[in-house]
Amino acid sequence: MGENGAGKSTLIKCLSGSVQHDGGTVEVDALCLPKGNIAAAEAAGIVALHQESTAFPHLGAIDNIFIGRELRRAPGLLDRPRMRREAQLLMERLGERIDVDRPLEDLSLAQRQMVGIARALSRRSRLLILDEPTASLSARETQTLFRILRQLQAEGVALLYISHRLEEVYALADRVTVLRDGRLVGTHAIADLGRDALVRMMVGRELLDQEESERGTADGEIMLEVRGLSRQGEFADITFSVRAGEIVGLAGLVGAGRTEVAAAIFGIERAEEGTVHVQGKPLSQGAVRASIASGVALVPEDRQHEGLILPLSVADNLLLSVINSLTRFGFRSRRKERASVEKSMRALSVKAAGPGVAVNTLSGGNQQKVSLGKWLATEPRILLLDEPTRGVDVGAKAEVYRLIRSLASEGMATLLISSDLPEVLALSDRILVMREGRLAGELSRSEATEEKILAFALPDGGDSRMETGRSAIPHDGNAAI
Amino acid sequence: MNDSATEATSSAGGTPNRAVSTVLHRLASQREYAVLALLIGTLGVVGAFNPSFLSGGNLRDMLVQDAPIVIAACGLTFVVLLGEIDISIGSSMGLLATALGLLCSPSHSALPVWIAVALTLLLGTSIGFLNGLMVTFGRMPSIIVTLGMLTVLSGVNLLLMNGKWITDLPQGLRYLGVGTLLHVPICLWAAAAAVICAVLLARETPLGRRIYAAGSNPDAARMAGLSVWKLKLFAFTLTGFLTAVATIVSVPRLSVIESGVGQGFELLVVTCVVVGGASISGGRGSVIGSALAALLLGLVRPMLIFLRLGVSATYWERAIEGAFILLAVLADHLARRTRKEPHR
Amino acid sequence: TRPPTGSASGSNSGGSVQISSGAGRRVKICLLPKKKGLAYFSSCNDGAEQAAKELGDVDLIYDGPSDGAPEKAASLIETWTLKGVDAIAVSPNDPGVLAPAMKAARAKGVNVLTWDADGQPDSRAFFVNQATSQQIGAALVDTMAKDLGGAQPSGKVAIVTATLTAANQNEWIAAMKEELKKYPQIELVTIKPCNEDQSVAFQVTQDLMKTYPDLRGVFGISSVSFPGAAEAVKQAGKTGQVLVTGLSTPNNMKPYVMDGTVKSVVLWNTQDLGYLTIYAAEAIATGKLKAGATTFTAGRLGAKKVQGDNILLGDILIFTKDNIGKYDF
Amino acid sequence: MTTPIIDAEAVTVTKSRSGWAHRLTLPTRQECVLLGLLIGTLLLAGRLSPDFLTSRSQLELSTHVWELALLAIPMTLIILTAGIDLSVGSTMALCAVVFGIAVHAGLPPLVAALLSLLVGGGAGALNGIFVAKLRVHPLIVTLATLAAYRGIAEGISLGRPFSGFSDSFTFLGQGSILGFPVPGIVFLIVLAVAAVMIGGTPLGLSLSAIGFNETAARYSGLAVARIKLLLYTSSGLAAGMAALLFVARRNTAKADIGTGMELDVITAVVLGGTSIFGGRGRLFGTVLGVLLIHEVREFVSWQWNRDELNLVVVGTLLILSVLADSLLSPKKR
Ligand SMILES: Nc1ncnc2c1ncn2[C@@H]1O[C@H](COP(=O)(O)OP(=O)(O)OP(=O)(O)O)[C@@H](O)[C@H]1O
Ligand SMILES: Nc1ncnc2c1ncn2[C@@H]1O[C@H](COP(=O)(O)OP(=O)(O)OP(=O)(O)O)[C@@H](O)[C@H]1O
Ligand SMILES: [Mg+2]
Ligand SMILES: [Mg+2]
Repeated sequence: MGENGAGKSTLIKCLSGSVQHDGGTVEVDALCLPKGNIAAAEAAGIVALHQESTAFPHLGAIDNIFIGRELRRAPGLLDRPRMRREAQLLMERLGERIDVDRPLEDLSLAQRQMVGIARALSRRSRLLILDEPTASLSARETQTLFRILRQLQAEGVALLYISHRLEEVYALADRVTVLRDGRLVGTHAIADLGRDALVRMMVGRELLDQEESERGTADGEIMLEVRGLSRQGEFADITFSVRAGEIVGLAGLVGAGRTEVAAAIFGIERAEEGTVHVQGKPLSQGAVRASIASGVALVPEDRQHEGLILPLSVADNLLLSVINSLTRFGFRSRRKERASVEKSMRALSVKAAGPGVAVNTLSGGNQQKVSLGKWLATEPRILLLDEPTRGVDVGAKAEVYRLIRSLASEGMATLLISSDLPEVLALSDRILVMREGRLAGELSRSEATEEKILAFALPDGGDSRMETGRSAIPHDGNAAI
Repeated sequence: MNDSATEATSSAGGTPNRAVSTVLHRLASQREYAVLALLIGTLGVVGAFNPSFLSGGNLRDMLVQDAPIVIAACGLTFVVLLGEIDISIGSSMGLLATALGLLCSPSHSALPVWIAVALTLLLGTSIGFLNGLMVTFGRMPSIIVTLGMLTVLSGVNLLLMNGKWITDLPQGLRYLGVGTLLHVPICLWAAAAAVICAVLLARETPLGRRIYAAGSNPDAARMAGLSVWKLKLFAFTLTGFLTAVATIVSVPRLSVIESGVGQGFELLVVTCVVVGGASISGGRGSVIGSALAALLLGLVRPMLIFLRLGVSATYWERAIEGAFILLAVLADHLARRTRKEPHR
Repeated sequence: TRPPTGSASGSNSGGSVQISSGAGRRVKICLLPKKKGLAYFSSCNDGAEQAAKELGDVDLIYDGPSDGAPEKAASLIETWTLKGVDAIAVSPNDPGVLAPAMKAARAKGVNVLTWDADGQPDSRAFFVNQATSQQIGAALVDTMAKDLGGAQPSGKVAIVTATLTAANQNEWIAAMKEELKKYPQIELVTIKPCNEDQSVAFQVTQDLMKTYPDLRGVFGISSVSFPGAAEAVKQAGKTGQVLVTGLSTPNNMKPYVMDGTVKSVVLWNTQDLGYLTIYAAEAIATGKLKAGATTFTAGRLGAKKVQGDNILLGDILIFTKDNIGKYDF
Repeated sequence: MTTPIIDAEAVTVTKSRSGWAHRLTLPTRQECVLLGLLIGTLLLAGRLSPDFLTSRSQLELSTHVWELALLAIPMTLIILTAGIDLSVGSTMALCAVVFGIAVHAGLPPLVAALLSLLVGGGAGALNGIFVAKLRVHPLIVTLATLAAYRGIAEGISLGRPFSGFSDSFTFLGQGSILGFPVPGIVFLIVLAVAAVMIGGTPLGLSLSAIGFNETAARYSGLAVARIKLLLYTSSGLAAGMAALLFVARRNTAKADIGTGMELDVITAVVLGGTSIFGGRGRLFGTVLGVLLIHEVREFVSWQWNRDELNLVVVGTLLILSVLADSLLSPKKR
C-alpha cells in the first residue's frame, strides 16, 4: 500500500522486468533475475497485471489474453479453437459473458479490466501481481475476483496485491508492505496492524487538515444551471445548479459518467438534450470558447492528455487558454504574457526551474498545479474540477484544498468531481451522487456521510458491500483521510 | 483483422438476435465491406453497360494487372499495422527490375534465371531490411527514411541502367511474366499465395497477432514482453521481399525493362492499404481490405474504356480515381459516425 | 552495324580542318534530351559522343531531367546559360515551357538550336530536323494505312499516347487526325494515355481490344507505349489481326517485327541525329554555319541540306521485317 | 492562496531569460546540422567552381526555388499540427489551368489570377473540411485529392497548354526589382507574414499545441477545427500563388506542372527539422532546408551534369541529416 505516487506501480514494473531498476536485485528461488528482462521474469513465474491499461483496444479478448504466449498447434500456427475455449472458460470463471472476438474498444471499462485479469490468470504463475485490479469493477465482479484469488492462494500461488481500499487489503492479505515517497516504510502482518496505524504508515504524519471551513451556507446568485442534460449511453437527465461561492461535490464510481457531464457542460462534447445556463444566459452547446468567454473553466481529469501539453514549457501551458486575450491589436504582448505567467506561478507556487522548462520535467503535483493555474488564468466564475488531486502528494493536496476554498469564498461557483470521498466530504457544501449516468441522489453537507454517498453510488445499492469487503472508500479514495 | 462473422456467431453463444447484431456491427465497422460493396456495385454497373467487362478473360486480365499491387500491399499492410509506412517500394521496384534484367540478360551478366531471381529476392529483402534497420536502430520516422530511400533508389536505378533499356530478356524470365500454370497466370498464383500467406500470418500465427498488438498499443506490447523493434524489422523486410516478388512476376510480362518501372507504384500501394481500412496510426487494417481496395482502384482505368465514353472521358480518369478514394473513405466515415468512433 | 543512311562514313577528317578556326578554344555544347534515361535519347547521345570525338574541340554535356519534367529542363538551360556554354541543343518536351528560358539564353549570346522536336521559332537559331510533327503524324498514319492494306484501308484504330499533357505527342496526334482525313474508312475510336508506364500501355491495349473487338490497329506513339501495346496484342493472340505501329528504336521492337505483331516501325537514325546535332551546334558556335546557308557538311554524314532554319537529317525510316536486322540502336 | 510559497528561483529565471522568448532565437540541433551542411556545400562549391557562388549566379539560380519555398511555408505549419498536404502539386496544376482558361476566355489577367487563387483556396478548404470537420486522416484526404485535383486540371484543360500571357503578367515570374527576382519578393512577403503570424500572434503556440496534443488543445479552447481549416486553405492559396509564379515564369499553364512537387516540399520541410509527428518545427529551419536542397541540387547540376546523381544526393542528405539528429538526441524513443 501507499499513497498516490508512492512508487508501488514502478516497483511492480521493476519486478516484472518492464522497467530496469538502477540498483539491487530481484531473486527468485535464490536466483538473481536479470534486470529489465520481461521474458526472464515470466519464465520465473512472475505475472503482473499493470495498473494502466495494457489492453490492445483493436484486438479481441482471445488475443488480449494470449498475446506473447500463444497456444500453438503446429510450429508457428495458432491453436485458435483451444485459445477460444480457454478464453471463454476464463471469462466464465470470472463471471463475464462476453464475445471473446469482439475488439476490446467496444467493451465496457469493467469488462476490459476483467479481460486483463483473465490474461494474468491464464499464465502459470508462481507470483501473481495485481496493481489496483478492482478500480473499475463493481461489487459483484470484485467478489468473483476475490473468490478466484483465494483459490489460487490455496493452490500455492504467491499474491502481491496493490490497492487503495483498506477493506480489500484486510479481506485478502496476510502481510502488508507500505511504501512512501519511493521508500519502504515497513512490512507487518495484517493481524498486527490496525487501520489507523496503517494509514499513519502511509501518510507519515497525523491526518492533515480536516478543518471545516467557516464559510456560511452559500446563497449567492445561481451561476450555473444545468437542465435535463443527456447523451445516449453516457448520461441522462442531469439537472442541478451551482450558486456563487458554493462548492458542489459530484461523487460516484468510476464510469458513472461524471467526466462526460463536465465535458458536456464545458462544450468539449455536445449533449444531445438539455440546456446549460450561465447566470441565466443559455450557453451554446459544443463551444469551448464560448464557455470560456462566459467564465466557465474545466480542469480536466487526465492532465497528461487533456489538461497539459507535456512537451511545451510551463509558461506556454499557462498561456494556452488565455493567449487570445493577452494580445495587443492581435499581436502577442510579451509584457502581458509575462505578467500573467508570473502571477499564475506565484499564486500556485509552482516549483519549476523556470517558466521555460517543459512541463513533463515537473512532478505530478506541480503538473496539476500548472493545469489548475492554466484555468484560473482565464479568470473563471464557474470552475469545474475533475479529480483535482489525483496523483497529487499530501502537501500539494492541502494547498489545492486551500485554494479551492479561498476561491469559493471569493465567490467562485465550483463543481468538484472526485472519487476521493473524504475530499468530497471535506470540501463540498452540497453533494450530488451519480450512478450509471443518472443523478442518484443529493445530500446536504450536514447529512452527508461516506455510507450515504455509497448507498447512492453503488449499482446494487450498496447491499453487497459488506460481504465483498468493499471499503467505504471507493476507487482512489485516499485512505489517509 | 477479426475472425469471420460465423465464428463470432457461434462463439457469442447468445440469442440469434445478438448474433445478428454482432454481424451487423462488424459490417458497419469494417472498411472492407464498404470497399467490397463499391467493388461489386461498380462491376455490376459497368457489366450492365458492357457485359464483356465481366467476361472471364477481362476479369483475369484485371487481376493480372492488379497482382503486383496486391502482392506489395500484403507486405505494406503489416508495416501500416505497426503504425509505420513505406513509400520506397516504387523506386525499389524500379531498381529490382533493373537488377533482375541486368543479371539475366544475355548481353549483361547472363546468369541463369533462377540465380537472377534469387539474387533479386535477396536484394529486395535487403532493401526492406535496411529500411527497417534505419527505422528501428536509427530511431527515425519511417516516412522520412522511406522518402529518402524513394529518392536514392530511383537515382541508383537510373545510374545503374545508364540510359540503356534492357530488351533481351531470356525466355525463362519471360515465362515468369507470361507463363501459366494450370491455365492460371503465374502472377496470379503468386498473388494468391501472398494473400493466403499474409492472411494466415495475420490471423493464424503468433507473429501476426503480435504485429496487431504492437500496432494497437506499443507500450502494452512491450509490457507483454514483445520486441516491437523486431516486429517492425520483420514487417519492413517482408515488404522488401514481397516488392521483389511483385517485380519478378510482373516485370517479365513485358518485353522491355525501362527506366520508368515502378514509378508512382508506392502511392498506389499506400492508397490501397489505407482505402482498405488500415489506420495510419496502426493497429487496424487487414490484408483482405488492402487487396480488395487494390481490385477496386484497378477498375477505374478499364472501366472508362469499357464504358466507351470516348476521348474526353480519358481526361477525367484521374479525377474519377480520386473521387473513388474519397467515396470509399466517406462511406466508411458515415458508417463510423453512426457509431461515434474516433477518426482514423 | 553502320547505319545505311550514314553516307560517307569514313569522312571524319572534317574535324581536324575545323579546329583551326577555333584556335585551340574548346566549344562547350550541351545536349538536352526530353527525358534522360530513355533508350531513344541514349542512342542519340551515342551519335553525339561520336561527333564530339571526331570534332576534337567539343566538350559535350549530356544531361536532362530524369523525370522528363519540362520545368527542370528549362532550369538546366538557365544553369548552362549562366555557366557560359557555347551552344545548347534542346529537345523540347514542351516548347511553351522551355521558350522563355531558351530566349533568355539566346539574349545572353548562347547559341540555341533544337533537335528531335522543334521549339518556338524565335526561341532557337536552327532546328536539326529529322522530321516535323506533321511528317511524323503523317508517316504513322500512312504506315498504318499501308499495313492495313487495300485500296481503301479501313477499320477502327486507337492511339496509346504517353501522357495527356505530353506536348510532342499532342502535336503528333493533331497531325495524325489531319492525315486520317485522307482515309475516311479508318475510324479513330479513342486516345488513351499510358502515363509513361509500359504495363499501363499493355493493359489499355488489352482493354481496347476487348471493348472494340473489331479493332484493327493501335498506334503506340511513345517509346514506352509501343512495346507495351505490341506485347498486349501478341499475348492476346491477335498478331496480324490487330496491327501495332509507332515510334521506337529498332532494337526495342525487333522481336515484334520478326513475329509479325508489328509490320512497321517508324523512326529515323537516332545516332545520326545526335551526330548531326553536335556537328551543327559546333558549326553554329564557331560561326561556320550562319542563317541563310543552304548546305552544311556534317562529318561522315556529308553535306546536309539546310532549308531556312531547318537542317534536314533525311527521310523518316520505316523499319520492317526486311530491313530491321541491319540496324543496331 | 493565503500563504503562497514563492519560488524565488522560478521568478528570477523568468526575468533574466524571459522564458519562452529565448527559445525562438537559438538554432536547434537540426538547424545547426543543416547550417554546417550548407556551409560545407558552399565551401566545396567555392573551391570547385567559383563562378557558382557569384551573386549573379545565385540570383539567377534562385528563380528555380521560389515556388518550392513558397509551398514549404504552409506545409511547415500543417506538419507542425501533425497533418500533411500531399495535394499541393496537383492544386498548383489546377490553379494554373484555371488561370490559363480564364485568360483565354478573355478575362483580364488580374481577374483570372484572383479566380485562380480562389480555386486554390477552395481546393485547400475542401481538404481542410475533410480533415478538420469530418476528421479523416489528412494523409488519406490529400492522397485522394492528389489524384482528383490533377484529374480535374486534366479534365478541364483536355491536356492542352495555355500560353502567350501579357508581359505585365510574366513580369511576376521573370522580372526583378532592384536586381532581386519578383517571385523572391513574393516569397519574402509571405514568409514575413507567416513569421509574424507565428512569432507574433497566438497562432504559433496554438499550432504547436495542436501538433503535440490535439485533445488538450481542444480543452484549452483553441479553435482547432478553424485553425486547421485555415491552414489547409492557406496551403491551397499558396499553391495558387506558386502556380501563378510558375505560369508567369514559364509563360505556360498546363495540367502537368508541379508533378511530384509535394514530395520535394515535404522533403525540404522535414529536412528543416519539423517533426513529422507534429509540435516541433520552425520556419527558420524550413528556410534552411529549402536553401540546402536548392544549393545542393543546383551545384550538383552545375558541376557534374548528372540529374540522377541529384536524386541520390538529396535522398542521402535527407536520411543522414535526420539520422544525425536522431543519434545526437539523448532521449530514447
Ligand atoms: N519513468 C519515470 N520517470 C520519472 N518519474 C517517474 C517515472 N515513472 C514513475 N515516475 C514517478 O515515480 C513516482 C511513483 O509512481 P507510481 O506510478 O509507481 O506510483 P503509485 O504508487 O503506483 O501511485 P498510484 O497509487 O497513483 O498508482 C511518481 O511520482 C511518478 O511520477
Ligand atoms: N457501461 C459502460 N460501458 C462502456 N463504457 C463505459 C461504461 N461505463 C463507463 N464507461 C467508460 O469508462 C470511462 C470512464 O467513465 P467516466 O470518465 O465517465 O467516469 P467518471 O464517473 O468520470 O469516473 P472517474 O472520473 O472516477 O474516472 C469512460 O470512457 C466511459 O465511456
Ligand atoms: Mg500505481
Ligand atoms: Mg472521470
